[in-house]
Amino acid sequence: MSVPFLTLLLPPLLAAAGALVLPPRRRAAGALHAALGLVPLLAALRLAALVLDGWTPTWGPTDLFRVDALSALLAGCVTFVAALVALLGPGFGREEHYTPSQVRRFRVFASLFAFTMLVAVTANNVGVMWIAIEATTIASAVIVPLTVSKASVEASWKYILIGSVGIALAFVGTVLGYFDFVTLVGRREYALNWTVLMANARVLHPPVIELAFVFILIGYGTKAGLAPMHTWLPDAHSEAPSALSAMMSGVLLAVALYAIVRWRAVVNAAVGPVFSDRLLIGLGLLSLGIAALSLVIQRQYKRLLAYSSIEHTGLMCLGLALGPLGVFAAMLHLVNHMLAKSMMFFLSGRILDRYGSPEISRVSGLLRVMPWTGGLFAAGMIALLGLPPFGMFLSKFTLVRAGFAGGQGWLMAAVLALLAVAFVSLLAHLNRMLYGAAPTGVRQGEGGGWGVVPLVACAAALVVLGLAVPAPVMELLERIVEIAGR
Amino acid sequence: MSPWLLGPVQASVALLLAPGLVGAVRWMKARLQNRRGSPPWQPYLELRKLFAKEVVVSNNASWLFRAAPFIVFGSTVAVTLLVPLLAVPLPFDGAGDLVVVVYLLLLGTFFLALAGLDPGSSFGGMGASREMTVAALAEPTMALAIFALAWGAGSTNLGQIAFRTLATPSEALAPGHLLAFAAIFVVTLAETGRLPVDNPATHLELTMIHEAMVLEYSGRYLALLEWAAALKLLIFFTLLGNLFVPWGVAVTLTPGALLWAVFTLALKLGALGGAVALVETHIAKLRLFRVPELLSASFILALLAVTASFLL
Amino acid sequence: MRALFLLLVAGYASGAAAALVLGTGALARWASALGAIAGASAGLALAAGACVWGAAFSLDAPDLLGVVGGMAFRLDALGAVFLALTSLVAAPSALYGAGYSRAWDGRPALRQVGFMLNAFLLTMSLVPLADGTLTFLLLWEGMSLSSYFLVMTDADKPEVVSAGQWYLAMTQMGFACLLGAFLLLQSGGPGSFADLRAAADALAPGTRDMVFALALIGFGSKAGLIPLHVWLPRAHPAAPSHVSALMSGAMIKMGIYGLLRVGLDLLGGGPAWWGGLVLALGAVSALLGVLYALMEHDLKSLLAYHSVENIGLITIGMGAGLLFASLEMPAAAALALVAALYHTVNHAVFKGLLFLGAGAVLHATGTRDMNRMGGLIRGMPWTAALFLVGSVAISGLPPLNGFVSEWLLFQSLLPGIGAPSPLVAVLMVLALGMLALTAGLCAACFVKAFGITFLAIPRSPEAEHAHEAAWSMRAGMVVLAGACVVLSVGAFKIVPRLTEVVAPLVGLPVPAPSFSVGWALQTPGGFARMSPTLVAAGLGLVVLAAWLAVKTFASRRPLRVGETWGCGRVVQTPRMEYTATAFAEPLRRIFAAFYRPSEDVSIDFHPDSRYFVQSISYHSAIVPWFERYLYAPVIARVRRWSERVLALQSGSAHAYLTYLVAALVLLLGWLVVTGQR
Amino acid sequence: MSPHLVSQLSVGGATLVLLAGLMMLWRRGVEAHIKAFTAQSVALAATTAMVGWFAGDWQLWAVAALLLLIKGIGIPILLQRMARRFGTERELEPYVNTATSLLVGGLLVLLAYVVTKPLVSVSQLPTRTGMPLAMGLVFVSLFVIISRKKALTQVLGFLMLENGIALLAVLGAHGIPIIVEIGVFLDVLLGFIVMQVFVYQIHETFESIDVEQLNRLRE
Repeated sequence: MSVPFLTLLLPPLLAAAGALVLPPRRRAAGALHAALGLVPLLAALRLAALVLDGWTPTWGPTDLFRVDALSALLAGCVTFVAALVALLGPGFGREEHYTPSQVRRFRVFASLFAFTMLVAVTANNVGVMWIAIEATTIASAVIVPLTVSKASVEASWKYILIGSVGIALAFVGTVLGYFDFVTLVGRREYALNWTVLMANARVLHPPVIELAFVFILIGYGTKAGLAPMHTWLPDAHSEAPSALSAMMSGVLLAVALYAIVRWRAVVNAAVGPVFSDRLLIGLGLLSLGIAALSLVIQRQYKRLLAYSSIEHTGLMCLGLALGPLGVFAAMLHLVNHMLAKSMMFFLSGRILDRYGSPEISRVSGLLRVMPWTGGLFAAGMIALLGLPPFGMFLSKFTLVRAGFAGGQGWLMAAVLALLAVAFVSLLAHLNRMLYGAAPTGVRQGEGGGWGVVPLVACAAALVVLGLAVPAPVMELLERIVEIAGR
Repeated sequence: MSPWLLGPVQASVALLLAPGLVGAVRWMKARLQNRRGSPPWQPYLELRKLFAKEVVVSNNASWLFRAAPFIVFGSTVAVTLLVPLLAVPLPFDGAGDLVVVVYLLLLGTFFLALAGLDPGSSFGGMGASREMTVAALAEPTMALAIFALAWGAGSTNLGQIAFRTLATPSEALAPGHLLAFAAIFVVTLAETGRLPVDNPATHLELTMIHEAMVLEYSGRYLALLEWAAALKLLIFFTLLGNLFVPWGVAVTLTPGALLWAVFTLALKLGALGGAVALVETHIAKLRLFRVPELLSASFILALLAVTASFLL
Repeated sequence: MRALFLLLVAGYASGAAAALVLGTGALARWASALGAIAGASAGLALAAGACVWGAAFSLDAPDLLGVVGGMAFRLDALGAVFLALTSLVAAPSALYGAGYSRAWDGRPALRQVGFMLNAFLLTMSLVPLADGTLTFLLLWEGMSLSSYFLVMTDADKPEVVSAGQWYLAMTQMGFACLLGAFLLLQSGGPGSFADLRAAADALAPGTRDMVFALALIGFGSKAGLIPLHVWLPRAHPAAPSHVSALMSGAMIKMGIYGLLRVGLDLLGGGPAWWGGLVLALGAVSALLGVLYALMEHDLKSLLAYHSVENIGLITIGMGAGLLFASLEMPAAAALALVAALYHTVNHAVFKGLLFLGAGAVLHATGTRDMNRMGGLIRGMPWTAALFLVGSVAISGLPPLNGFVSEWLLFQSLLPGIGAPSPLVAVLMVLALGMLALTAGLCAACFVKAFGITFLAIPRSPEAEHAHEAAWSMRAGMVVLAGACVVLSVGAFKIVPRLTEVVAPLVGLPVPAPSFSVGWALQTPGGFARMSPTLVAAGLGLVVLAAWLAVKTFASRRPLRVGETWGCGRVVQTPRMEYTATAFAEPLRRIFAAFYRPSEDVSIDFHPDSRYFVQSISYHSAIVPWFERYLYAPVIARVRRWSERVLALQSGSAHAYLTYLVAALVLLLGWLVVTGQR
Repeated sequence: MSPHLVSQLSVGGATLVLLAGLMMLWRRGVEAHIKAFTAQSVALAATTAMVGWFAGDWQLWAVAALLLLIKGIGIPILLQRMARRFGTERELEPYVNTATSLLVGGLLVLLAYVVTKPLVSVSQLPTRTGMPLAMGLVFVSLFVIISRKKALTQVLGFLMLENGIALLAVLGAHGIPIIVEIGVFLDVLLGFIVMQVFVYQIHETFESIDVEQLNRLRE
């Protein structure tokens, strides 16, 4: 049973070690790095297949690692984006302006970043999950200022400070949860295992577990970019190298949300859904509101995408609180958002390399200058706007349907209004980049052509999720609803 | 005489009477202004002359310029088949009602305006613009006046309205009818280009609306248009006469009744022509942008007519 | 029937594929056009099957979009009318498009136009067939998105991009309302329309009103009702002409279809204020639409505003229908709805024709500004004649179909005057007045549109050298012009069909009272009879007789061509002609209270004497009420909120940490407070 | 060791730790802050050892030793090096003057008491009485991070926050499982090292470690 776990967790470590040892410029190093990036993706798919066959593979002392449907889905997302980063990250494109040492530093810490996220997602032990998420902050913070500038240093300092403080509060919550369990059952080695907590959830004391959940929500909410703890996100994502911001926006927010879902299951089992729903709806609506309104006046496209991430995370958080169908929609939205947002950040990386300026006003005529990148950028925009044929239309529709079914009519009205505001602003900003005449002095033509191929795969996946969600994914999502949806 | 023959008879009677009516109105107006005036049958002479004269067409004009007179003349003659000129059981009553009459006249105005624009002279443009403005503003009044009449008579078909007023004489003096009569009288002045709205007698650029559109025409086309204008005046007078005061209209299709109908029709036309002549001698021409006030006054009259008709 | 459905989907799909694959030459243009025509004819056959022979058709595809209950299609009489209408406009437009899109040969835009046109036609044809919430909304969004891309074909002009943004933003607002309406109606239950009908009766009156209000906003914004019409005069002129013909002809009708489907079919009618509100909105849209159209001198935005006007007329009919249905007057309601449906079909045909004509003019002269056209009738005789047919039809003048549906509208308002409650009577009288005024102004507007564009002296070199449109463009227009005549002459056959469509909606027994007797149309209770066939025949006969009489009796002297009379000046120049702005000037002055025109005249005199003028430039603009007083304040307020929210991101790390801790303290406080109880 | 004595000792230890925290609010110089932090870490290690001795659990002894080694000695040495490096900068006036800081500190401790009331009532362990003080330290350290302008002081605030949580774990549940304990130590150490690197970077690019100047990224 240990083989899938090893093939999942080891390759990133090996990649990190390889990047340290091998000189980054050589093609062989790049190829090895890419190969090591793909292996965990296959492992994750293997694990998902196992889960679908009814297994819940566990591994390690006091079954430290356990993969159920939720973990399998998140592992799949993490490995997919990690593979993309390995393929398209710094050190590959011809228009590269990173020095070899920067490339090496990026590859080492990006692999570690992927490793920590994988551990966080597969850990059964809630304490280990916290440690892994704290480690993700540290690993990613190192490579936010890849090119040292006043802005990137400032962004990285705020990222590490707010991130660490937030995570510390999450640890307070974890300790309180453990404290509540210990006072009832006594100290056990496996006490912090999620399965054990779930089994004994009914026995926990309501006031203590509620207090713990408040800390958990504030802590992991900071990492998930929920308002009002979202302030680090626009700075970090706009200053970090695009590959890293793709990873952060795409999956790091999802991993933090995963942690909240895990604890929410425990709290719901102990106290019933009303308490956690009210908190999640509050924070979700606040994030949606702040993000949607912030989108109206934006000057830089990477910050625009960052705020859009806050908006979608707020939407997912809201979805979690709308009953089983809501959880289903939120998880589907999570996958869609991961695909769309990582694609958009990789594309913005290419645009930044070509146009040289992060300002929206300085980028125009994208469809004419880089037809493939422009086309995919437009497709990504339409996906983020939630229009068919892309997946987000379906997940948004199901989410709003869950809301109306749960009788939250007025809440859904507010959500739809805010989504409309976000829709108009996102459309206006990105249209200004796509159309119009190309500025003088910008080289025409696609440049590193094959770099776009994996992104086309992303777009294709989004269309598939939009028209007919494949059966295995459906099955996985239904399993998740059983785990986290009650 | 079979009902289907009544149509062409009515049309020919209308065609014969129309120029005479215009001549009579001009003659009466001259007499009121202490002038000898041209004899009432002068228009017949004009038509005969125009049909014989040579046609001069502008080099800017297109085929529409030459087709418009026929469409205008045709649509006006078609209306005479629907209007209860002589007898009430109209053969084509099923084919068209009062709304069709109004819209056929609007079709005529539409093509006349286009013909006015075609030669590209500023007079034609001005005439067309003002004619369409007046026609557009007159539409709501006609609509409401029709419905005031129709509501009282239980149908918008003209034969039915005339028949109902004949059957119940008290209807004729109902307030709804009187208000509708006044409203349609004002619209007649506007539509047929009589004095307060447009001066039929002069060619002064500032005042003419109808004349400006036919300025470019000559020869047989001008004859057709003049004849159509006269016919339009006759139709409006017939509407005023035979719908509101239908006595004298033949109910059975015997030659005696028809002759009597022609006589009473001539009498009514004379009376209405005298009324118009009186109005024209006492009122000066309104400035174009005061015409909408006149038409809105008639709209209010029609509105009151409708409310009066369904309130009582 | 299923084969026809598959042929429809296959036709459009093959057209779309052809546009993508076959490069950017004539082959691609024709292949995609033929695909579209095949799809359209299949659609027409399908509709005819359902409408005329009453063959039922339904198809469930549970695996497609399985996650949310799968897609379901069902064709009933109401859907068949709109499918027929879409296909009737789609075939000629596609034929026309083949010739018209030569302008994009060799450019990627041709692929975009070809593909998106077929996608747009496919989604639009399937909308009336949708039988489930998700199917309907997905196709609805697909239709809006594909038409957005069609509007954005030549997106290098900034006003086209802003038009596209206005369009997609407004459509999205509408979609949000529709989403709310359908999901409120569904309230958690399964999504098929049959279930919705069942659920509708169980709904509380408050929810029903909310559902109807949301549906009215959603469908009203797609149809272009005032005040949700702002995107229409921006998007239609920006789109290629055959696309504007489709959007004006068929797409905005989907708004009408939606209202009928939700208002009458799903909700089964409602209180009187529903009908009253719709009637009022229709009357206002009609009048304001034509008033705005009068002031336009861009041919395509003039036609776009006329779409708003005609949608207003249709909505008057629909409002009257809803009102009568709620006042238990089924026959009057049926007549009103038949009038509305008939005008929907008529408008699709003649508006399509007019837009294709405008496209031909734009293609020939390269400009849309009427003040630079004139005298095109010489260079483009076919287009001029066909545009004239369209103008006569849209102005509601007798021989053509516009008159028939406007006559029906008039007659359908009449029973309302005798309605029990005085408020309804007053509303009907006012609607009647506004309807008549709109008809009059529409005639005036189209005298301006046709006269200034086609007649008199060309005002610019492009107008002078205008050449006739390609044969495929003319063929498209001829088909539509023929349809105008057939729809008028064949009215007595069409009205009974429409009555069968409308009867179930207002609860009339199936063998519904047909509103036609022999060749004439008859309103309920024999109130009024009119036979469009006889009127057209009679008019033709009389005109022919007059022509023959004149030919035989009048003099046979040859026609002499001379100079236009101009009080003795030397030469007739185009500057002496009336322009579009001048033509509409009296009406601008009469309706000044509404327009509030601002005119600025700048005269620069001859250098050496004040009495000689070198040039005068005259510019007048009217107040855009809705943009300035409804949309601008909303946008400004959202921007102000945005600035306030962005102040949160002040840049100081301490502030950020304070937010975090404040959130923690607040939640703890809330926990402690709720903990007490 | 009678339970009563243990609760006495644990409250005493917790008070010592909290007092060291409050020292940060009171004193202004960086060296004083580092000395306070070191004292706090030593007190924390002692308390952990005491509880470990009472519960007879060897893991707590190991934790106490680790605490002493890393937080008592290792980190203060690094901090001293940083202080010498940036010590020359003039002292910055914090957002809140000392009097109000102490007042707010007191209020936060009160809030901690209110918040941890349900915890104390639920637990049967003798060391439960010290828990409100641990939670108080958590809130005080949060306030330190917010109110102090120097990056170095913010790092110290973060380290104190970790101490507060460790104390809470020890008093509340006699320490958490050893794997997690080691992981937490590793995280804290790595986190500190990365923060240290960033402080050097800030100093390099901004010529001072005043976080006030980091306000370039707006909107």
